[in-house]
Amino acid sequence: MTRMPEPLLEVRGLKKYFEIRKGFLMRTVGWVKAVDGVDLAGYPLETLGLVGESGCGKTTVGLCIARLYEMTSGKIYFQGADLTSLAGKRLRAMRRNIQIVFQDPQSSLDPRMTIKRSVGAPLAIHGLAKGRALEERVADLLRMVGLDPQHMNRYPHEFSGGQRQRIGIARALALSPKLLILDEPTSALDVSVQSQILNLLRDLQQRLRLSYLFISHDLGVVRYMSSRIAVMYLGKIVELAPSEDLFCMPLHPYTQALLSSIPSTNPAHRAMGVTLEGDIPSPANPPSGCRFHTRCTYARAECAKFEPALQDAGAGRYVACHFPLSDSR
Amino acid sequence: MGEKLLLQVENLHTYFYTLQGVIKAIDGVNLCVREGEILGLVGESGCGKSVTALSILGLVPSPPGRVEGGRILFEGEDLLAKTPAEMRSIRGSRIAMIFQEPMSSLNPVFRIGDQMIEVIKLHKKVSTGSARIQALEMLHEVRMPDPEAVLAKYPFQLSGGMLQRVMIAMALSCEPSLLLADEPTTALDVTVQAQILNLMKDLIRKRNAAVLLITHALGVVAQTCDAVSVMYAGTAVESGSVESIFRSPAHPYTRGLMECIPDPSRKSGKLKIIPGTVPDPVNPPPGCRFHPRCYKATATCSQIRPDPVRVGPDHVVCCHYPEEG
Amino acid sequence: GRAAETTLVILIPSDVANLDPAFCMDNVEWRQTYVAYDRLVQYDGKSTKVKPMLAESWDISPDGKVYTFKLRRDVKFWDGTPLDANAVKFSFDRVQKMGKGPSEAFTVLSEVKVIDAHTVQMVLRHPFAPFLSCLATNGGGIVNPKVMREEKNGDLAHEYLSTHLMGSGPYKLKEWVRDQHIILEANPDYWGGKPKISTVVMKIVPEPGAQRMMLLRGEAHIAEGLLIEQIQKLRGEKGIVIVEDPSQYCCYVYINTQRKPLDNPKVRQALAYAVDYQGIIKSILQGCGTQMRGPIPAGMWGHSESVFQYQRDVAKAKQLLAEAAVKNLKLKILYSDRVPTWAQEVMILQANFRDIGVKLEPEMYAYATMRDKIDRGDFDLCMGVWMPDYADPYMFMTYWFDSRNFGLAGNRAFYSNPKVDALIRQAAVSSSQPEREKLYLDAQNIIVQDCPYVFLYQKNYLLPMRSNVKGFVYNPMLTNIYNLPDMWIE
Amino acid sequence: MCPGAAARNYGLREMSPWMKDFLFTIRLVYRNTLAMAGIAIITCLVLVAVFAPLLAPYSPIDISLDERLSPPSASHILGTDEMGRDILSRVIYGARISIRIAVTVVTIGGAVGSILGATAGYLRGRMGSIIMRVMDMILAFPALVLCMVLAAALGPSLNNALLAIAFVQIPKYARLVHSQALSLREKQYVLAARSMAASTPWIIWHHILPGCLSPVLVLATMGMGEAILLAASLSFIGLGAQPPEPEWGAMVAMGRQYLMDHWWLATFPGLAILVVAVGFNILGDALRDILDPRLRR
Amino acid sequence: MNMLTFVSRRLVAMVPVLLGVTILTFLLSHVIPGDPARLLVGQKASDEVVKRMREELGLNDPLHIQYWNYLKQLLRGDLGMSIRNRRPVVQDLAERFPASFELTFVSLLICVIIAIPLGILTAVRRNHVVDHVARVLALLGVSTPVFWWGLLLLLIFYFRLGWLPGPGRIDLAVPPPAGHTGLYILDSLLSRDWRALGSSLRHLVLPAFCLCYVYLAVMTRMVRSSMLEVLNLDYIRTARANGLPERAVIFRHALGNALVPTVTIVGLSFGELIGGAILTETIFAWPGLGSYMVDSVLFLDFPAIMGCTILVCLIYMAANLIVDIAYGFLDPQVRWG
Ligand SMILES: Nc1ncnc2c1ncn2[C@@H]1O[C@H](COP(=O)(O)OP(=O)(O)OP(=O)(O)O)[C@@H](O)[C@H]1O
Ligand SMILES: Nc1ncnc2c1ncn2[C@@H]1O[C@H](COP(=O)(O)OP(=O)(O)OP(=O)(O)O)[C@@H](O)[C@H]1O
Ligand SMILES: [Mg+2]
Ligand SMILES: [Mg+2]
Repeated sequence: MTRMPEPLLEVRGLKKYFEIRKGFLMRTVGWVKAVDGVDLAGYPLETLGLVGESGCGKTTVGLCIARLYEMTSGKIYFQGADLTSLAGKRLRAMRRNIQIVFQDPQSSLDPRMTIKRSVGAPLAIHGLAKGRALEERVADLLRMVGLDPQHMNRYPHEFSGGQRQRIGIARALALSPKLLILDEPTSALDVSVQSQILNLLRDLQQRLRLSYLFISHDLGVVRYMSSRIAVMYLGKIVELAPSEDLFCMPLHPYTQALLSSIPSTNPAHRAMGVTLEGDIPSPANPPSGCRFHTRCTYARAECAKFEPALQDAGAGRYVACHFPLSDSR
Repeated sequence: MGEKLLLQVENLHTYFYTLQGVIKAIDGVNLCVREGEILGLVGESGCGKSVTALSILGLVPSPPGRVEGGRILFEGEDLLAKTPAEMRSIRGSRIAMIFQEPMSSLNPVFRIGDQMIEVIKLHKKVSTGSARIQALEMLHEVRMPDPEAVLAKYPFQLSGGMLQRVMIAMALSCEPSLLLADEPTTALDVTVQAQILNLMKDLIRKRNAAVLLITHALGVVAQTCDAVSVMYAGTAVESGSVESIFRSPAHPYTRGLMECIPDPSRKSGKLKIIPGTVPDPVNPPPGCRFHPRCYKATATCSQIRPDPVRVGPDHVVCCHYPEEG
Repeated sequence: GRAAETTLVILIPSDVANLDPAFCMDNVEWRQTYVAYDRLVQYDGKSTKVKPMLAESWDISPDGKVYTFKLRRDVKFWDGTPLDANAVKFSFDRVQKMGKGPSEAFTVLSEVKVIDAHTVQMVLRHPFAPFLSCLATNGGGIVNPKVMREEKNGDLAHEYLSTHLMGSGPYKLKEWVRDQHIILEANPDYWGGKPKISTVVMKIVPEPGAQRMMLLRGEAHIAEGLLIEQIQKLRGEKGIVIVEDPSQYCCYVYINTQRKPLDNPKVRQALAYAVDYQGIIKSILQGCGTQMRGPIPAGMWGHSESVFQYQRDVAKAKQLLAEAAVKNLKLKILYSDRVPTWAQEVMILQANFRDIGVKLEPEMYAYATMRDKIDRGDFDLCMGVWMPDYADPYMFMTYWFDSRNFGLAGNRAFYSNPKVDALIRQAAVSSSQPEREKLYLDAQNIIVQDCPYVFLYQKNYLLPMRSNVKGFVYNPMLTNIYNLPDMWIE
Repeated sequence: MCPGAAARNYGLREMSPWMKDFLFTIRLVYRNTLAMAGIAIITCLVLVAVFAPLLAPYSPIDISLDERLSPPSASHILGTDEMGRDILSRVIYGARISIRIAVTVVTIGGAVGSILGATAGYLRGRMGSIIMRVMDMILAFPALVLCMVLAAALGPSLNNALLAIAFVQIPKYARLVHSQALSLREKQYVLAARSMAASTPWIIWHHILPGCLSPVLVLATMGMGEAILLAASLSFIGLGAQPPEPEWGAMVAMGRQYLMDHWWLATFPGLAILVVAVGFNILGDALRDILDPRLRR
Repeated sequence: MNMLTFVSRRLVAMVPVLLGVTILTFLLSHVIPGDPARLLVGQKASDEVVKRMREELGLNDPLHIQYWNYLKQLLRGDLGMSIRNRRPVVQDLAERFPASFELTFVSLLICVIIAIPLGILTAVRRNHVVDHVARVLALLGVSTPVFWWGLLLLLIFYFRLGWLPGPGRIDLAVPPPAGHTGLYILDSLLSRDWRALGSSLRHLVLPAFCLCYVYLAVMTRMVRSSMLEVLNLDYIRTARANGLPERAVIFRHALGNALVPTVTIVGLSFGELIGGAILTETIFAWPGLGSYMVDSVLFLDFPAIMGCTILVCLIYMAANLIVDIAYGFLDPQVRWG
């Protein structure tokens, strides 16, 4: 993999806490630390995968990057420009570069809008096209994602899940973004449809020279799509590595557990690897030290005390663990 | 694995009469579950897996649904011929069910203990005290941390994994001979899913209960089940042992499903897909339901519904042109 | 048994607000106060003449300005305080100091002098013929001066008297539960003898239908809130009698004489010619009323059969309108639901006026709002009713036509005719009845031609009661007031 | 390229989707007996109102004092009122006013309430809670008094009474839409619109309000009957339609005085109100079923 | 969040609403044309007298001063003097409120007692004959003017049959029970005055039924639809799958949850009814708040209008607060969450 010197997207120290309000006059009594210090860099034309269990903060990262959440702290640079400080008109203009495709094709399209209006909305909002021009542009977009433009006057419920997800992608492409955030774009779909969408996404990436931030909890899909993968646990990145390396040799115990929890589709390989005990702690009250130590099979006393930083482990790999796994263990 | 048939579903038809038309949610399903066996029921979303389970329990929401035909033989008795009272005595005690969403499947206004004890008392005819002891035992068995405390809690105070364990404990507390598990782990994370599946497998083996495990995750089936039935658009298209189905899927649909799973080794190429979309259940295509999407469909396929063909020991497929091993 | 039968139950449609005789101006309030306080003089039976009450006798000075009364010596207030000249002075001074509605009747009174314990002298500013009659009104009730113990912030005990009675009359207030009932009990030590009816219950029942049922079932003796139609239906019911007497309850229409084109007498006459008087009386009053002839109603002295009376004459009305060169006239008529028959009368007027090409638009307002509009002259036409407080044509002539009384005070047509002003002002100060009668007749003749009001009708007083209630006498000055001490139940 | 959809919509394929959806709803309505009954009643009402001059045997306002309070007979099928007017004719003409009441009140109340509720629900925060507190205030206010005071302040006329009633209706719609908007704002398509830099009014107008339409529609149909009744109760205290306009509520109010001896005065206009209220109510009930996504799929 | 902080939070949140209500009423009651001073002194009074009266009532001050004065009074718990009958408004309200409260409470009680079983029945037998009949009957209630039923009930049960007493709160011959609440039923129970209890109960029957009929439809429909909603939920399916008898499913598992929205409706109706039962009060000569309020408006009795409105708003809010607390008991998520 060739690394470009200049990252397209750079996230530094991103934190997003949600207030927990309680009691008299709704005073804030605590914070859900949904994202608690995330550093990431995405390079042009690559797909950066973001995996982790439900509730670990993946969506929050995505929405913060798209500036749909006000973040608590941290900086986001897009093409070297600081996104965090933008507001008003300049933010509006910047929004065109980063678009997002949501998990659930059903709820990401307004059931009361025709496809034409849904897909044309970004163009209309930005005043880019009107009337016939808009219609033609929408037709182009639909064709691009493999839908028949003749159907543009239909409503979402007249399409299947996979088709709806294509519509969502077409809408995200309407403003010709450079970066597409894909928030679990296939987890609501069946395997057979999932592969159609994945094919389409790879195809579009090449044709339109897009960069992806691909969020998913399905490791198989992420492995297929991404060049590099970041693994999140409870609001933090615990491991970041080129995708094949990660799968061949996970450095973080959590990554290892995650990989071995994927049920293999080969009935012959029934042996389960490391299974974890217990449930995921709440992000409102994360464990001290290494957040994973409560479930880690290798945890030692230090793990509960000190929080490991994300450290360079060589070969483009980073890991946040006091005792990274290695062959020597 | 015992050879005795525990549950046999023959040519089941369940329709929903909606404003838009008749939805033939189940239109000819055959299943059999042997004693002590875990049967996986797989298929795309909406193909009728849940409705099959509900039909077995006689809980198809009515209106608009109705079981229109077929037989459901459980330990030799036809469940469809039973009175509501008889069905009630079977439900929970001889056939139990675990539902998909643990959070919404438990009554939010009652404590976990109340709900478990109510069921145990009902079926085992014991006092509240001993029902409570049994509930505690069950929770212990599903490896619930601090079962005493859990009994006094409300559903919203527990995490998804814990609730799913409660559901399992509740379902197994009356020692049913058949457990219907409807996507018991889809709401859970992979790591927790693995825990739950392992646990379930252990418990069931211990109690020698048979399970109908409904899921659309092929990986779960491969890891947990003894036998598999594949459904497509309201019909059972293929069934057989896990090994034979995963090794040599005979139905083009099954085969398509297997091939769709992203293959890490062929990263650069395109993924295999099944063209087209699932048919509309109101106006399903005539003949083989899969024919509009099948690469080897012929005129026969669009006219005649294929009958089950045996392609191997325990391996039956409904296709005019089954794949060769 | 007997005890129960000495309770009289009167159904009334709404609660009363205030019981202070120096304050309250409404007949329904006088219903309670009138029997609680004694007056110097009282009306004599059905007639509007006065006879002695507290005053055994009186003298009037020749110039008609000084009245000297000799008081009875045996009268005591309920608490035992003797009723003497001081009490009389106190009561009249109080009314005047309060300066509320009832004081209007005594503006002419300049001073009350205590001559001795049982002689009191009243000095008028100018001769005022109806003065004795004024003394028989509710405002002339003698209040126990001890009430001043209850005075708060110099209110002359108004707050206390608003909810209490403190007099020497035949009935005392026993209980007043708001919106439920008012109970009066007989004063056993009354100087005029203990009344036969020991308890009077005024029960508040707003719904006429319910009142009727209670009356028919014998649970009540008198029902005040029934509509004419319902009363007519009761005729002939067993155990029910209907008291029917001519009254001086007048119903008329104010014409705003300041507005164009109503400032033209011809237009006003045209309106008066358009009205179907007999139709209104026949249908709305069910015949229980008579058309007014001039402003002074029949039954009041000063009424004259020679005064011109308008009758429906569409041709004449049209002709008058043509003469006034008025076309497509559109008028608004103000009314409220205070008087239940107004709505119907308005509709008849509307139909009548349509016949002469005048479009009438009804405007119904809450009573309070309506009165405000009347006061400001913000109307074209307006429905109205009037009842005299004391038996003198002054109650009509001065109030209705004196240009000093514009607005709600009485001259609601904003009518101003110097000739009429002169006549009625002269009549007011003259103490010779024949002279006054003459002056009033002249004034009436002018007024009828000027036509500032449409005089509709005088309604009969209708009161359904159980036939075992005896002794009730209706006095036209005392509508809604019962001569309780003279009544009994068989 | 859309076989599923194609298969589902055989006959309707070439039609515009709006038309299809509409026809589908119509078909559902057609199949629903209750809805049909409601529609039949309301259609009758509308027809009666439109053709009132043709249908009414007499003028609704001409009085005839000789025929006061005559019971139902061949010449006056429903009898006459206290002014000798034909009750049938008045009931027929009354339909015009009642329709006006129902439509105005529901339109004004519904529109203002929906917009306020949608804004409050979408914005939440301080603005949202201020709006909802104001709505609470209006709701906490005794409705009849509010109407009376408003009508008295504006002057008594049918239009002012309507404004007052509409005003009182606002919080109901606002509350309904507010709760709906709270859930709609969490929908991903709203987030998507924000990611496309859509402004707040754009989102409210294009996503939130249309999303609240069907519950509002149900409430509105139910509200029509209620509006007629509320106008009637305003008539009881003398605000609302001015005589001799034949408004049902006013007729009932007047007839109340005659109820014991002349039952027909209040009964027939009362029945008319009943029928219309029932019509709108069952239509509302049926619409709720028809618009229910569970049944609609 | 515990109950206490919850309640106090709600109480604090009421303050701005109440303040708004006072401003609104104050403004509204002052834009009505009409001069209370004139009404007060009687129609034959001269301008002089009226002017004095206006001054006395403070009607000549600028509006904001009048409001400020009012507010100051209000904080002292003084609602001013009624213009109409020169009594403290507080006293007037204190006399009417118990009557209204008693009537409203009893009629809502009857309503709930009928509506819940009826709602369950119609939900369980959805689209059967029972369902339709119940719906039409209930609809009759909402669509028919109250006075119709009122007079009819009186005519039958009082006039013709004589089973129940006529209008009023208690028989004239029966002294009202001793006690401080003004609620006759409660007072007579407390003082063991059985005669008063019997009489006041008998007087309550007709008006309470008349009033309750209006709300019956709304409440039945509410119970029905929330019942239908709940019966579709997953945990009901679970209960059935566990083989629980239908009775337990409906009454134990479904009803509790279905009652939550019903409680809301009851709370709202209470607030609405307490000042809104004008016609019923008129027909049954019930000395309640509704007719007092209408009279006040018609008489432009500002202090009384304001007093009523504030009282009714307070009751409305209190009813809502109680509803919220009831929510806590019905829904553990609120209690513990
Ligand atoms: N608006 C919000 N308010 C409060 N807490 C929130 C909010 N959004 C998310 N959270 C919390 O933040 C944490 C991270 O949520 P997020 O949606 O980012 O997780 P995720 O990794 O995308 O999960 P999933 O796989 O389920 O989509 C969760 O614990 C969630 O409860
Ligand atoms: N209550 C109902 N009313 C109408 N149609 C229904 C109802 N329940 C199920 N169906 C229809 O029956 C068909 C089968 O549904 P079912 O729930 O069995 O699918 P499933 O295989 O369990 O899918 P999933 O994997 O999404 O749970 C679907 O087309 C669905 O639309
Ligand atoms: Mg997410
Ligand atoms: Mg399912």
